[in-house]
Amino acid sequence: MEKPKVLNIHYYAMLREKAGKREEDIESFAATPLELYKDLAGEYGFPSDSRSIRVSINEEFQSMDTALCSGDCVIFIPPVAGG
Amino acid sequence: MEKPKVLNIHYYAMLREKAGKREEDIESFAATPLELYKDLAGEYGFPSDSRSIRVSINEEFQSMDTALCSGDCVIFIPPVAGG
Amino acid sequence: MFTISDVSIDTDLLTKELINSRAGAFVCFEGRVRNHNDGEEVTSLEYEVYEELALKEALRIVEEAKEKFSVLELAGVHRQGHLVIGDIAVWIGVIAEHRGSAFDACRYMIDEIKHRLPIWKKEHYINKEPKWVQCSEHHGT
Amino acid sequence: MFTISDVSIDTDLLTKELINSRAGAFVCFEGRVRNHNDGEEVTSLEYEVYEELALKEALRIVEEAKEKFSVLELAGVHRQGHLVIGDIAVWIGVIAEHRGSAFDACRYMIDEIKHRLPIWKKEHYINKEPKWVQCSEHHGT
Repeated sequence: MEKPKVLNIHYYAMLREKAGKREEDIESFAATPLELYKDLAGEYGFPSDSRSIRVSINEEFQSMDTALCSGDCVIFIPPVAGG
Repeated sequence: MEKPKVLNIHYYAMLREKAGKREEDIESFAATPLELYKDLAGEYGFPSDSRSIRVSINEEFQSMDTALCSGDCVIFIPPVAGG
Repeated sequence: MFTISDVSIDTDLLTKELINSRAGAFVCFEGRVRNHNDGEEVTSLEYEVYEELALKEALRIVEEAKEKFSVLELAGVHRQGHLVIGDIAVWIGVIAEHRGSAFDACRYMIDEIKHRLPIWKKEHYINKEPKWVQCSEHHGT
Repeated sequence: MFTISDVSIDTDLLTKELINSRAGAFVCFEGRVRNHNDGEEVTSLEYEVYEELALKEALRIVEEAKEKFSVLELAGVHRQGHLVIGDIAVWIGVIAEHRGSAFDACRYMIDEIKHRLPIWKKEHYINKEPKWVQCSEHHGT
Protein backbone atom coordinates (compact mmCIF):
# COMPACT_ATOMS: atom_id res chain seq x y z
CA MET A 1 0.00 0.00 0.00
CA GLU A 2 1.16 3.55 -0.84
CA LYS A 3 2.77 5.44 2.02
CA PRO A 4 1.73 9.04 2.73
CA LYS A 5 4.22 11.82 1.89
CA VAL A 6 5.51 14.06 4.61
CA LEU A 7 5.09 17.67 3.49
CA ASN A 8 6.16 20.91 5.12
CA ILE A 9 3.57 23.58 4.47
CA HIS A 10 3.84 27.33 5.15
CA TYR A 11 0.89 29.69 5.12
CA TYR A 12 0.85 33.36 4.24
CA ALA A 13 -1.67 36.18 4.36
CA MET A 14 -5.34 35.13 4.17
CA LEU A 15 -4.40 31.43 4.13
CA ARG A 16 -2.32 31.90 7.30
CA GLU A 17 -5.26 33.56 9.00
CA LYS A 18 -7.72 30.86 7.92
CA ALA A 19 -5.36 28.01 8.86
CA GLY A 20 -4.58 29.74 12.14
CA LYS A 21 -0.90 28.82 11.80
CA ARG A 22 2.22 29.78 9.90
CA GLU A 23 3.55 26.33 9.23
CA GLU A 24 2.90 22.66 9.72
CA ASP A 25 4.19 19.23 8.74
CA ILE A 26 1.49 16.94 7.42
CA GLU A 27 1.15 13.47 5.98
CA SER A 28 -0.70 13.47 2.72
CA PHE A 29 -1.60 11.15 -0.14
CA ALA A 30 -2.10 14.11 -2.49
CA ALA A 31 -0.28 13.53 -5.78
CA THR A 32 -0.15 17.19 -6.79
CA PRO A 33 -0.39 20.66 -5.22
CA LEU A 34 -3.89 20.94 -6.73
CA GLU A 35 -5.06 17.84 -4.84
CA LEU A 36 -3.31 19.06 -1.68
CA TYR A 37 -4.93 22.48 -1.96
CA LYS A 38 -8.39 20.94 -2.24
CA ASP A 39 -7.78 18.87 0.89
CA LEU A 40 -6.56 21.91 2.83
CA ALA A 41 -9.35 24.14 1.48
CA GLY A 42 -11.84 21.61 2.88
CA GLU A 43 -10.08 21.52 6.22
CA TYR A 44 -9.45 25.25 6.74
CA GLY A 45 -12.06 26.93 4.59
CA PHE A 46 -9.63 28.33 1.99
CA PRO A 47 -11.21 29.82 -1.15
CA SER A 48 -12.72 26.88 -3.05
CA ASP A 49 -11.81 28.31 -6.44
CA SER A 50 -8.16 27.30 -6.87
CA ARG A 51 -7.69 28.98 -10.25
CA SER A 52 -6.14 32.11 -8.73
CA ILE A 53 -3.88 30.13 -6.39
CA ARG A 54 -0.27 29.50 -7.39
CA VAL A 55 2.20 27.22 -5.68
CA SER A 56 5.84 27.30 -4.69
CA ILE A 57 7.64 24.02 -4.09
CA ASN A 58 11.04 24.23 -2.40
CA GLU A 59 11.18 27.97 -3.07
CA GLU A 60 10.42 27.90 -6.78
CA PHE A 61 7.15 28.60 -8.54
CA GLN A 62 5.74 25.35 -9.92
CA SER A 63 2.66 24.16 -11.74
CA MET A 64 -0.31 23.01 -9.64
CA ASP A 65 0.06 19.66 -11.47
CA THR A 66 3.67 18.98 -10.44
CA ALA A 67 4.22 15.61 -8.71
CA LEU A 68 4.71 16.09 -4.98
CA CYS A 69 7.56 14.25 -3.24
CA SER A 70 7.98 13.45 0.41
CA GLY A 71 9.99 16.20 2.09
CA ASP A 72 8.73 18.97 -0.20
CA CYS A 73 8.17 22.42 1.24
CA VAL A 74 4.89 23.59 -0.25
CA ILE A 75 3.61 27.16 -0.12
CA PHE A 76 0.33 28.21 -1.71
CA ILE A 77 0.29 31.73 -3.09
CA PRO A 78 -3.05 33.50 -3.08
CA PRO A 79 -3.41 36.57 -5.35
CA VAL A 80 -0.59 39.02 -4.66
CA ALA A 81 -0.64 42.79 -4.24
CA GLY A 82 2.84 44.19 -3.90
CA GLY A 83 3.60 47.88 -4.03
CA MET B 1 11.49 109.67 -43.97
CA GLU B 2 11.01 106.60 -41.74
CA LYS B 3 12.56 106.88 -38.29
CA PRO B 4 14.64 103.99 -36.95
CA LYS B 5 13.19 101.88 -34.14
CA VAL B 6 14.95 101.75 -30.80
CA LEU B 7 15.32 98.11 -29.80
CA ASN B 8 16.68 96.55 -26.63
CA ILE B 9 18.52 93.36 -27.46
CA HIS B 10 19.80 90.70 -25.06
CA TYR B 11 22.26 88.01 -26.04
CA TYR B 12 22.59 84.52 -24.61
CA ALA B 13 24.98 81.62 -24.97
CA MET B 14 26.91 81.46 -28.27
CA LEU B 15 25.32 84.70 -29.47
CA ARG B 16 26.45 86.47 -26.29
CA GLU B 17 29.97 85.22 -26.83
CA LYS B 18 30.04 86.27 -30.48
CA ALA B 19 28.51 89.68 -29.78
CA GLY B 20 30.86 90.13 -26.83
CA LYS B 21 28.05 91.64 -24.76
CA ARG B 22 24.94 90.69 -22.84
CA GLU B 23 22.73 93.54 -23.92
CA GLU B 24 22.54 96.64 -26.05
CA ASP B 25 20.12 99.28 -27.29
CA ILE B 26 20.29 99.80 -31.02
CA GLU B 27 18.54 101.85 -33.66
CA SER B 28 17.33 99.72 -36.52
CA PHE B 29 15.20 99.94 -39.64
CA ALA B 30 14.57 96.16 -39.56
CA ALA B 31 10.85 95.42 -40.02
CA THR B 32 10.97 91.93 -38.53
CA PRO B 33 13.18 89.83 -36.24
CA LEU B 34 14.35 87.95 -39.33
CA GLU B 35 15.68 91.15 -40.90
CA LEU B 36 17.19 92.21 -37.59
CA TYR B 37 18.87 88.84 -37.16
CA LYS B 38 20.46 89.08 -40.60
CA ASP B 39 21.83 92.53 -39.78
CA LEU B 40 23.28 91.32 -36.48
CA ALA B 41 24.61 88.10 -38.01
CA GLY B 42 26.57 90.24 -40.49
CA GLU B 43 27.88 92.48 -37.71
CA TYR B 44 28.81 89.83 -35.13
CA GLY B 45 29.33 86.69 -37.15
CA PHE B 46 26.26 84.85 -35.86
CA PRO B 47 25.34 81.61 -37.69
CA SER B 48 24.13 82.66 -41.13
CA ASP B 49 21.45 79.99 -41.26
CA SER B 50 18.58 81.53 -39.33
CA ARG B 51 16.24 78.55 -39.64
CA SER B 52 17.18 77.15 -36.24
CA ILE B 53 16.96 80.55 -34.54
CA ARG B 54 13.80 81.48 -32.66
CA VAL B 55 12.90 84.84 -31.21
CA SER B 56 11.35 86.21 -28.07
CA ILE B 57 9.80 89.69 -28.12
CA ASN B 58 8.96 91.23 -24.76
CA GLU B 59 9.35 87.87 -23.07
CA GLU B 60 7.09 85.83 -25.34
CA PHE B 61 8.04 83.51 -28.18
CA GLN B 62 7.08 85.14 -31.50
CA SER B 63 7.39 84.41 -35.19
CA MET B 64 10.49 85.67 -36.97
CA ASP B 65 8.04 87.60 -39.22
CA THR B 66 6.36 89.58 -36.45
CA ALA B 67 6.40 93.36 -36.99
CA LEU B 68 8.94 95.00 -34.69
CA CYS B 69 7.97 98.12 -32.76
CA SER B 70 10.16 100.74 -31.20
CA GLY B 71 10.82 99.87 -27.57
CA ASP B 72 10.65 96.10 -28.13
CA CYS B 73 12.96 93.84 -26.15
CA VAL B 74 14.25 91.29 -28.64
CA ILE B 75 16.06 88.09 -27.72
CA PHE B 76 17.23 85.57 -30.30
CA ILE B 77 17.15 81.99 -29.18
CA PRO B 78 19.72 79.67 -30.73
CA PRO B 79 19.07 75.91 -30.46
CA VAL B 80 18.45 74.97 -26.84
CA ALA B 81 19.75 72.08 -24.77
CA GLY B 82 18.19 71.99 -21.34
CA GLY B 83 18.57 69.08 -18.97
CA MET C 1 20.05 44.66 -6.05
CA PHE C 2 16.76 44.09 -4.33
CA THR C 3 15.91 43.82 -0.66
CA ILE C 4 12.92 43.34 1.62
CA SER C 5 12.99 45.75 4.55
CA ASP C 6 11.38 45.71 7.99
CA VAL C 7 12.22 49.36 8.55
CA SER C 8 11.61 52.72 6.84
CA ILE C 9 13.14 53.01 3.39
CA ASP C 10 16.02 55.51 3.28
CA THR C 11 15.65 56.76 -0.28
CA ASP C 12 18.52 59.21 0.06
CA LEU C 13 21.00 56.48 0.94
CA LEU C 14 19.67 54.16 -1.79
CA THR C 15 20.01 56.92 -4.36
CA LYS C 16 23.57 57.75 -3.30
CA GLU C 17 24.56 54.08 -3.53
CA LEU C 18 23.09 53.80 -7.01
CA ILE C 19 24.47 56.90 -8.69
CA ASN C 20 27.75 56.83 -10.59
CA SER C 21 29.51 59.29 -12.86
CA ARG C 22 28.41 57.61 -16.09
CA ALA C 23 24.78 58.13 -15.16
CA GLY C 24 23.10 60.96 -17.01
CA ALA C 25 19.61 59.91 -16.02
CA PHE C 26 18.17 58.75 -12.73
CA VAL C 27 14.51 57.75 -12.52
CA CYS C 28 12.88 56.59 -9.36
CA PHE C 29 9.47 55.39 -8.33
CA GLU C 30 8.07 55.44 -4.82
CA GLY C 31 4.83 53.69 -3.95
CA ARG C 32 3.35 55.21 -0.81
CA VAL C 33 0.49 54.28 1.46
CA ARG C 34 -2.46 56.43 0.40
CA ASN C 35 -5.23 57.58 2.70
CA HIS C 36 -7.85 55.99 0.46
CA ASN C 37 -8.43 53.12 -1.95
CA ASP C 38 -11.52 52.13 -3.93
CA GLY C 39 -13.57 54.76 -2.14
CA GLU C 40 -12.60 53.57 1.35
CA GLU C 41 -10.67 55.64 3.87
CA VAL C 42 -7.50 53.70 4.62
CA THR C 43 -5.73 54.03 7.98
CA SER C 44 -2.80 51.65 7.55
CA LEU C 45 -1.48 48.70 5.56
CA GLU C 46 0.11 45.42 6.52
CA TYR C 47 2.53 43.85 4.08
CA GLU C 48 3.33 40.18 4.39
CA VAL C 49 6.15 38.81 2.26
CA TYR C 50 7.27 35.29 1.41
CA GLU C 51 10.79 36.58 1.55
CA GLU C 52 12.94 33.87 -0.02
CA LEU C 53 10.82 33.57 -3.16
CA ALA C 54 10.15 37.32 -3.36
CA LEU C 55 13.89 38.01 -3.47
CA LYS C 56 14.52 35.32 -6.10
CA GLU C 57 11.71 36.63 -8.28
CA ALA C 58 12.82 40.26 -7.82
CA LEU C 59 16.34 39.41 -8.97
CA ARG C 60 14.88 37.71 -12.04
CA ILE C 61 12.95 40.90 -12.79
CA VAL C 62 16.12 42.97 -12.36
CA GLU C 63 17.93 40.71 -14.85
CA GLU C 64 15.05 40.91 -17.32
CA ALA C 65 15.06 44.70 -17.10
CA LYS C 66 18.81 44.80 -17.72
CA GLU C 67 18.38 42.60 -20.80
CA LYS C 68 15.45 44.56 -22.21
CA PHE C 69 16.66 48.10 -21.57
CA SER C 70 19.97 49.87 -21.85
CA VAL C 71 20.53 50.77 -18.22
CA LEU C 72 23.57 51.00 -15.98
CA GLU C 73 22.07 49.77 -12.72
CA LEU C 74 18.76 49.09 -10.98
CA ALA C 75 17.86 48.78 -7.34
CA GLY C 76 14.71 48.22 -5.37
CA VAL C 77 13.32 47.74 -1.88
CA HIS C 78 9.94 46.50 -0.71
CA ARG C 79 8.70 46.97 2.83
CA GLN C 80 7.12 44.35 5.02
CA GLY C 81 5.23 44.87 8.25
CA HIS C 82 2.73 47.49 9.33
CA LEU C 83 2.83 50.80 7.43
CA VAL C 84 0.96 54.04 8.01
CA ILE C 85 -0.22 56.73 5.60
CA GLY C 86 2.67 58.30 3.72
CA ASP C 87 5.12 55.46 4.38
CA ILE C 88 7.04 54.23 1.38
CA ALA C 89 5.97 50.67 0.55
CA VAL C 90 8.22 50.18 -2.46
CA TRP C 91 11.10 52.08 -4.02
CA ILE C 92 12.69 51.47 -7.42
CA GLY C 93 15.68 53.39 -8.74
CA VAL C 94 17.31 53.16 -12.16
CA ILE C 95 20.34 54.87 -13.60
CA ALA C 96 21.08 54.98 -17.30
CA GLU C 97 23.02 57.06 -19.74
CA HIS C 98 19.79 58.21 -21.37
CA ARG C 99 16.43 58.96 -19.89
CA GLY C 100 14.20 56.86 -22.17
CA SER C 101 15.62 53.55 -21.04
CA ALA C 102 15.67 54.70 -17.40
CA PHE C 103 11.92 55.44 -17.53
CA ASP C 104 11.14 52.20 -19.37
CA ALA C 105 13.16 50.03 -17.00
CA CYS C 106 11.72 51.68 -13.89
CA ARG C 107 8.19 51.15 -15.11
CA TYR C 108 8.88 47.56 -16.11
CA MET C 109 10.32 46.85 -12.66
CA ILE C 110 7.37 48.19 -10.70
CA ASP C 111 4.77 46.60 -12.99
CA GLU C 112 6.39 43.18 -12.71
CA ILE C 113 7.04 43.49 -8.99
CA LYS C 114 3.41 44.25 -8.29
CA HIS C 115 2.20 41.25 -10.23
CA ARG C 116 4.84 38.61 -9.60
CA LEU C 117 6.29 38.97 -6.11
CA PRO C 118 4.67 36.88 -3.36
CA ILE C 119 3.67 39.91 -1.31
CA TRP C 120 0.27 40.45 0.24
CA LYS C 121 -1.36 43.57 1.51
CA LYS C 122 -4.04 43.92 4.17
CA GLU C 123 -5.83 47.24 4.23
CA HIS C 124 -7.13 48.68 7.47
CA TYR C 125 -10.06 51.10 7.26
CA ILE C 126 -11.78 53.59 9.53
CA ASN C 127 -15.24 52.02 9.55
CA LYS C 128 -14.74 48.54 8.15
CA GLU C 129 -13.04 45.23 8.86
CA PRO C 130 -9.53 45.00 7.44
CA LYS C 131 -9.26 43.15 4.13
CA TRP C 132 -6.57 41.40 2.07
CA VAL C 133 -6.57 43.23 -1.26
CA GLN C 134 -5.54 41.88 -4.64
CA CYS C 135 -3.68 43.47 -7.46
CA SER C 136 -6.73 43.22 -9.69
CA GLU C 137 -9.26 44.80 -7.35
CA HIS C 138 -6.73 47.26 -6.01
CA HIS C 139 -6.26 49.48 -9.02
CA GLY C 140 -2.62 50.00 -8.23
CA THR C 141 -0.69 53.05 -7.22
CA MET D 1 5.86 74.90 -9.49
CA PHE D 2 9.07 75.41 -11.41
CA THR D 3 12.22 77.27 -10.50
CA ILE D 4 15.65 78.06 -11.90
CA SER D 5 18.36 77.61 -9.30
CA ASP D 6 21.89 78.98 -8.92
CA VAL D 7 22.71 76.47 -6.21
CA SER D 8 22.71 72.70 -5.71
CA ILE D 9 19.29 71.08 -6.01
CA ASP D 10 18.04 69.72 -2.69
CA THR D 11 15.98 66.77 -3.94
CA ASP D 12 15.04 65.68 -0.45
CA LEU D 13 13.42 69.00 0.38
CA LEU D 14 11.68 69.17 -3.00
CA THR D 15 10.28 65.68 -2.52
CA LYS D 16 9.01 66.47 0.98
CA GLU D 17 7.30 69.61 -0.27
CA LEU D 18 5.60 67.69 -3.06
CA ILE D 19 4.29 64.62 -1.24
CA ASN D 20 0.82 64.57 0.27
CA SER D 21 -1.32 61.86 1.79
CA ARG D 22 -3.43 61.32 -1.34
CA ALA D 23 -0.32 60.41 -3.31
CA GLY D 24 0.10 56.71 -3.94
CA ALA D 25 2.76 57.19 -6.59
CA PHE D 26 5.78 59.44 -6.74
CA VAL D 27 8.00 59.43 -9.83
CA CYS D 28 11.05 61.59 -10.18
CA PHE D 29 13.65 62.22 -12.82
CA GLU D 30 17.12 63.60 -12.22
CA GLY D 31 19.34 64.66 -15.08
CA ARG D 32 22.96 64.63 -13.97
CA VAL D 33 26.19 65.82 -15.51
CA ARG D 34 27.82 62.76 -17.04
CA ASN D 35 31.54 62.27 -17.46
CA HIS D 36 31.12 61.76 -21.20
CA ASN D 37 29.00 62.75 -24.17
CA ASP D 38 29.23 61.77 -27.81
CA GLY D 39 32.52 59.99 -27.19
CA GLU D 40 34.16 62.99 -25.50
CA GLU D 41 35.33 63.07 -21.91
CA VAL D 42 33.38 65.87 -20.23
CA THR D 43 34.81 67.76 -17.25
CA SER D 44 32.04 70.24 -16.50
CA LEU D 45 28.99 71.97 -17.93
CA GLU D 46 27.84 75.57 -18.02
CA TYR D 47 24.12 76.23 -18.15
CA GLU D 48 22.91 79.61 -19.28
CA VAL D 49 19.22 80.39 -18.87
CA TYR D 50 16.98 83.14 -20.22
CA GLU D 51 15.20 83.05 -16.92
CA GLU D 52 12.00 85.02 -17.44
CA LEU D 53 10.97 83.13 -20.56
CA ALA D 54 12.20 79.77 -19.24
CA LEU D 55 9.95 80.12 -16.20
CA LYS D 56 6.93 81.15 -18.28
CA GLU D 57 7.44 78.24 -20.67
CA ALA D 58 8.01 75.78 -17.80
CA LEU D 59 4.73 76.78 -16.18
CA ARG D 60 2.97 76.25 -19.50
CA ILE D 61 4.45 72.75 -19.64
CA VAL D 62 3.30 72.08 -16.07
CA GLU D 63 -0.23 73.13 -17.01
CA GLU D 64 -0.18 70.96 -20.15
CA ALA D 65 0.96 67.95 -18.11
CA LYS D 66 -1.84 68.53 -15.60
CA GLU D 67 -4.38 68.66 -18.42
CA LYS D 68 -3.07 65.59 -20.22
CA PHE D 69 -2.45 63.30 -17.24
CA SER D 70 -4.30 62.56 -14.06
CA VAL D 71 -1.76 63.82 -11.54
CA LEU D 72 -1.99 65.54 -8.19
CA GLU D 73 1.03 67.83 -8.43
CA LEU D 74 4.21 68.43 -10.41
CA ALA D 75 7.38 70.28 -9.59
CA GLY D 76 10.67 70.96 -11.27
CA VAL D 77 13.97 72.78 -10.96
CA HIS D 78 16.64 73.53 -13.53
CA ARG D 79 20.13 74.63 -12.61
CA GLN D 80 22.06 77.49 -14.11
CA GLY D 81 25.75 78.21 -13.77
CA HIS D 82 28.79 75.97 -13.77
CA LEU D 83 28.19 72.33 -12.87
CA VAL D 84 30.63 69.48 -12.33
CA ILE D 85 30.29 65.72 -12.92
CA GLY D 86 27.51 64.22 -10.84
CA ASP D 87 25.71 67.52 -10.20
CA ILE D 88 21.98 67.48 -10.77
CA ALA D 89 21.14 69.71 -13.74
CA VAL D 90 17.40 69.17 -13.71
CA TRP D 91 14.93 67.55 -11.33
CA ILE D 92 11.28 66.72 -12.04
CA GLY D 93 8.92 65.24 -9.47
CA VAL D 94 5.33 64.11 -9.94
CA ILE D 95 2.79 62.75 -7.50
CA ALA D 96 -0.36 60.96 -8.59
CA GLU D 97 -2.85 58.50 -7.22
CA HIS D 98 -1.71 55.89 -9.72
CA ARG D 99 1.69 55.15 -11.15
CA GLY D 100 0.89 55.16 -14.87
CA SER D 101 -0.02 58.82 -15.00
CA ALA D 102 2.91 59.74 -12.74
CA PHE D 103 5.37 58.11 -15.16
CA ASP D 104 3.68 59.64 -18.21
CA ALA D 105 3.58 63.14 -16.76
CA CYS D 106 7.20 63.02 -15.57
CA ARG D 107 8.40 61.92 -18.97
CA TYR D 108 6.31 64.53 -20.74
CA MET D 109 7.74 67.24 -18.49
CA ILE D 110 11.38 66.38 -19.07
CA ASP D 111 10.94 65.86 -22.82
CA GLU D 112 9.24 69.24 -23.26
CA ILE D 113 11.63 71.04 -20.92
CA LYS D 114 14.63 69.85 -22.88
CA HIS D 115 13.20 71.01 -26.18
CA ARG D 116 11.32 74.16 -25.29
CA LEU D 117 13.04 76.03 -22.48
CA PRO D 118 15.53 78.74 -23.47
CA ILE D 119 18.44 77.04 -21.74
CA TRP D 120 21.86 76.51 -23.26
CA LYS D 121 24.63 74.16 -22.30
CA LYS D 122 28.35 74.54 -22.87
CA GLU D 123 30.38 71.39 -22.47
CA HIS D 124 33.95 71.53 -21.23
CA TYR D 125 36.26 68.69 -22.23
CA ILE D 126 39.65 67.36 -21.20
CA ASN D 127 41.43 67.77 -24.53
CA LYS D 128 39.20 70.06 -26.58
CA GLU D 129 37.78 73.55 -26.70
CA PRO D 130 34.46 73.92 -24.88
CA LYS D 131 31.40 73.84 -27.11
CA TRP D 132 27.76 74.90 -26.96
CA VAL D 133 25.79 71.73 -27.53
CA GLN D 134 22.32 71.36 -28.97
CA CYS D 135 19.47 69.10 -28.07
CA SER D 136 19.75 67.36 -31.44
CA GLU D 137 23.46 66.60 -31.36
CA HIS D 138 23.46 65.92 -27.67
CA HIS D 139 21.52 62.69 -27.57
CA GLY D 140 19.94 63.59 -24.30
CA THR D 141 20.19 62.06 -20.88
